[in-house]
Amino acid sequence: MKKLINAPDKVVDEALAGMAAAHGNLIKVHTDPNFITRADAPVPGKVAIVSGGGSGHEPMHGGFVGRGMLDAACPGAMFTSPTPDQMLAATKAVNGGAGVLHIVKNYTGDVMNFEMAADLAKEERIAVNAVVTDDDVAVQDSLYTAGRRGVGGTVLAEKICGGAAEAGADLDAVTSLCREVNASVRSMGVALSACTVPHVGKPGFTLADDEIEFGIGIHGEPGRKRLKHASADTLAEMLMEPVLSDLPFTRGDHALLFVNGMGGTPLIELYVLFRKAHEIASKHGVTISRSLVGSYITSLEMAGASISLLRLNETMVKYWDAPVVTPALRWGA
Amino acid sequence: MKKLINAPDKVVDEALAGMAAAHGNLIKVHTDPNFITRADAPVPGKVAIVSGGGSGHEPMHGGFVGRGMLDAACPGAMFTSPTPDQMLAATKAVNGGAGVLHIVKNYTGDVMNFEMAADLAKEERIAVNAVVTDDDVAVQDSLYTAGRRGVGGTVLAEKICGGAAEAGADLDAVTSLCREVNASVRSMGVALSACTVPHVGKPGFTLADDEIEFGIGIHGEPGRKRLKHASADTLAEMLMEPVLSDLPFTRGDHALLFVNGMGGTPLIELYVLFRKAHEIASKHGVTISRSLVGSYITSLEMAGASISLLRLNETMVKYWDAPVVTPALRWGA
Amino acid sequence: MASQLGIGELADWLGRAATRYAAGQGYLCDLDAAIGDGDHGANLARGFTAVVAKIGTPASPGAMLKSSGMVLISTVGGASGPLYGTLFVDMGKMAGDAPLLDKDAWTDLLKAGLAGVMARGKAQPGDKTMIDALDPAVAAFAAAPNLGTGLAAAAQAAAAGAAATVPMIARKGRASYLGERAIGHQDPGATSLAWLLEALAQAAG
Amino acid sequence: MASQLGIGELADWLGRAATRYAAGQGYLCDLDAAIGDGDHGANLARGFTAVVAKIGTPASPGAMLKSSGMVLISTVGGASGPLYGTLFVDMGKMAGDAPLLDKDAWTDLLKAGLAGVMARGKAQPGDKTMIDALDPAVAAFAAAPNLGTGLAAAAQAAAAGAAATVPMIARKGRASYLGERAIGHQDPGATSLAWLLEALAQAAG
Ligand SMILES: Nc1ncnc2c1ncn2[C@@H]1O[C@H](COP(=O)(O)OP(=O)(O)O)[C@@H](O)[C@H]1O
Ligand SMILES: Nc1ncnc2c1ncn2[C@@H]1O[C@H](COP(=O)(O)OP(=O)(O)O)[C@@H](O)[C@H]1O
Ligand SMILES: [Mg+2]
Ligand SMILES: [Mg+2]
Ligand SMILES: [Mg+2]
Ligand SMILES: [Mg+2]
Repeated sequence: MKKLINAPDKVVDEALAGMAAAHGNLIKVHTDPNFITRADAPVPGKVAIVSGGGSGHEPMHGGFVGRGMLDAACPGAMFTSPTPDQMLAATKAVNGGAGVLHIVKNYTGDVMNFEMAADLAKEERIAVNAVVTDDDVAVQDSLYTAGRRGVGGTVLAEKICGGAAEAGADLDAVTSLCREVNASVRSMGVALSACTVPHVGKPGFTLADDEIEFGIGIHGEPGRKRLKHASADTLAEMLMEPVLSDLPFTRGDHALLFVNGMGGTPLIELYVLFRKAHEIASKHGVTISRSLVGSYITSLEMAGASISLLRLNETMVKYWDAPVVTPALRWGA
Repeated sequence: MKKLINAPDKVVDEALAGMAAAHGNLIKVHTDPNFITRADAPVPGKVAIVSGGGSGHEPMHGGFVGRGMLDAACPGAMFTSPTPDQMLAATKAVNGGAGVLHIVKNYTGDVMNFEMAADLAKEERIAVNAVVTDDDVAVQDSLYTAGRRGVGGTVLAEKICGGAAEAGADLDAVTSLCREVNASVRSMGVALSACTVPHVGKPGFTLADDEIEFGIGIHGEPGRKRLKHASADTLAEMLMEPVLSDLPFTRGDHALLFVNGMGGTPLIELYVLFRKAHEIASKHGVTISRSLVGSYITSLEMAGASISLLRLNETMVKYWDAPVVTPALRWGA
Repeated sequence: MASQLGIGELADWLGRAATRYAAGQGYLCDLDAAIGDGDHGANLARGFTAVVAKIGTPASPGAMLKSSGMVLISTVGGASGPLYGTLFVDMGKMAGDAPLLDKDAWTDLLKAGLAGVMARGKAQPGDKTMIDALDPAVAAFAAAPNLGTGLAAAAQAAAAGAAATVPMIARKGRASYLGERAIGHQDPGATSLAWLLEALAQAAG
Repeated sequence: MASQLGIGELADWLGRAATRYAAGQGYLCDLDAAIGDGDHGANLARGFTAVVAKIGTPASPGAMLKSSGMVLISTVGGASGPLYGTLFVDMGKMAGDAPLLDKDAWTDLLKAGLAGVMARGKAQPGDKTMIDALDPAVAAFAAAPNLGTGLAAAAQAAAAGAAATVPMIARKGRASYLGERAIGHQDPGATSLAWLLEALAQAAG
């Protein structure tokens, strides 16, 4: 294992210190427990949005804290959901009196820890709603699984809801917008290589030179199946097919296409994938009216990519386009 | 070699098509010859800035095209400088009548190809100045080398000069500002792994699990020396020492600290490195008043990082903070 | 072998568990890497180290169990944090202020803990989770004649239950994403739970 | 073996060079990977393939050389693009409109090409560049009694010059960044230049 770190158990804290040093104008990093708030939190009268999850997915979620997106993010240990005390402290710190929305990716640990935090916050009379995102079509949502995972769609939900909250929408409105975004987005990912969790010291799985893991999540775990590697165009077809058919997307839909890198894949390859995904969407009659390309929700240094497709309506477009000022996403202001 | 591509000789063109599909509101992609211009080029009366270089360094330079930064970028083949016809076509396309600045990284090929293009542009009566960036302290600038390489400082020069050009500075002013930025910035990089150029199909070098290449450029080549891997803090010391002493930076300086990923290193590790680099600068009496953290000038999927430190003056701060609207750098508008 | 356990034995138990998780975290992480995300051992090692560091001198076994559970909740994270935390908190609540816990008390404690974990995680036996170790352990304990034999039987049943997860398809937690690919791997949470009960049996004498 | 070469032989030369670079690009890239950035073979393969594709039917050897140089300039990129391009353009300029080029003409052409490459790249013999193949080749050609022996001698001298770059430290191009680490590796540009002259000797007879 070769990494730019000092010690496995220091990575998260030191990276947080680095974020504080780099982005002091945008965010504030709190320790013990760890959480990140926007520099001007709490914003009185504004619905606050709190998210969080294991570390190792950077820039998610800490990089999305700032005006127009998240009010707070709670980073857990590497690939490990944060603990309720973090979410409770963050919720209290950013509560501006208009209630707090927890955006939680659907993983057993995240859901349970956020639930416990919400219970505690409610005991302190803070209005908390929670939306659990589950946009990953690789997993069947059934009694036989923990349900679909929250993946790339979460980033889009956080941006759009952040825009709405900034514009003054109330807690119920932001909550139902979040549900709507989650219900309108589907994602699918592929890994070309595994990643190494620092304290584990070796890759989560091993792939031969001609193998890929298809239907991966974001925790370096194997995917739904191991397949032969294929061209970018073929992979784009394989990723887009279940994404398009699940919602389903139909002729005339307008959509946001998000091609996300898993951390170790260079941007040039993401654009190669975007090109084909865009073409496939167009052939399907779906107009791509907004785009996002880059490594925004990652699995450490894993090579690979995921595709998320969000059916847009006017409200979503409006809040997607709204100003956002965070370390990782920034426009319009 | 496992990549998200279709064929080695199609990567550049297909990635350009992907960029066009993703960022049609910001940029325009031209083919035959390949170059990217900002969507509203030419901007009448504004000094235009053209840069370019081999592909494989994304988002540099194509991702920096847009309002407040580059007017055009010319992507060469993978790690191969572009050809004069590209720079000539780009120069003509963005010339708004106030002259064109070529920002050229100091590599034999880039310099010669840009020179030929400038000669041709001058024959067509376009005023062209060129600034060659050479901020890499790993190389000794002497009669015995091709001179220092242009690396991370180039990104900073392009942003700052883009701000000045947008604000109406004339060609000579933008040119001398570019020289000043280049003269005020020093950089140094380290690789933890090699990268694989698609048409080569195998890594440029092989490192044992405990080895690093120190003093690398951005073309996947080996660095100045092969060393034992060390902690992030030690590497930060090793990178910062020559950077600080070369300029030299002195007590009381204000500086921009840019921690750059080489493409395959996750953001969380860059923040770990940033933390220590920031601390070292502070101990040296250098105040870090601006920061940039991310993978902006890369070597495909190489793992590693570079550190650039730019001594700031008021003009540079003003134009660094000025609005920029490009696919990869965006703020203030 | 005592017929009742007090805070001394409980502290010993937690210390043994912490040592066991610290030493065996690599193994647990490997199990988790195969069907999860590879952090289970690190999570528990971090959590139980914190429990031991913060244990102090609580007034009663119940207080000790509750505060240990709170420490686990705030240090473990992941799925196992709330689950292990709930296990301890709910055992602690059931223990009340009693200075010493006998066989009957432990039967109630373990049942309360099991109920708490099942309520929190909504897993059933056969879902390939820690429940597959805890549920048979509680039954074996309840059926045993006394505390000593009960704890030994519980540890054995938990170990057997963990081993029995190998051929299962998971229906809860991360392993459920893998469908049939989870077959052939032992559940990390069931394994760590068996270790916890083994440590308890050892601490009891 | 003819005593003069016209556009037929030149087209044959360029075709042979293109074939050679296409087949040997892996080898040249490997040389470049060791002390540069691994693209030299791909650069020249791309460039000479384009030259052959665009060659058409130029009016004279000079026109053919010039237009080939322009194609190289606009397709090769990197350091070798302007250098190989200049070599051909400057040879073409020297050739003027002559329909056939004899030994003396070739001496002038090669000298002009060498001068052009040296002016463009500012490298001297011993800097571990293509000049180390080209410079001795031009000298060997000039010293030979006729065209046939001259081209053979030039090819041999270029190959020897390329081999002689192995122990050199580079002072130009990317390899110069490596300092002493460049020792022990043959320069890719010198190698490709030797291949070019070998193809010329073959095309001539
Ligand atoms: N719903 C659940 N109910 C009971 N136990 C569960 C549940 N989900 C997961 N587990 C247990 O948690 C273990 C994984 O814990 P851990 O790796 O620490 O958390 P995470 O899965 O969040 O990384 C699994 O092996 C399983 O035994
Ligand atoms: N200044 C120079 N003068 C002459 N030849 C040079 C010079 N710089 C580089 N070269 C030649 O160019 C070759 C490298 O070409 P190539 O790999 O195609 O370009 P790049 O170095 O830009 O990737 C070197 O092997 C060397 O022979
Ligand atoms: Mg986890
Ligand atoms: Mg090159
Ligand atoms: Mg786990
Ligand atoms: Mg090269």
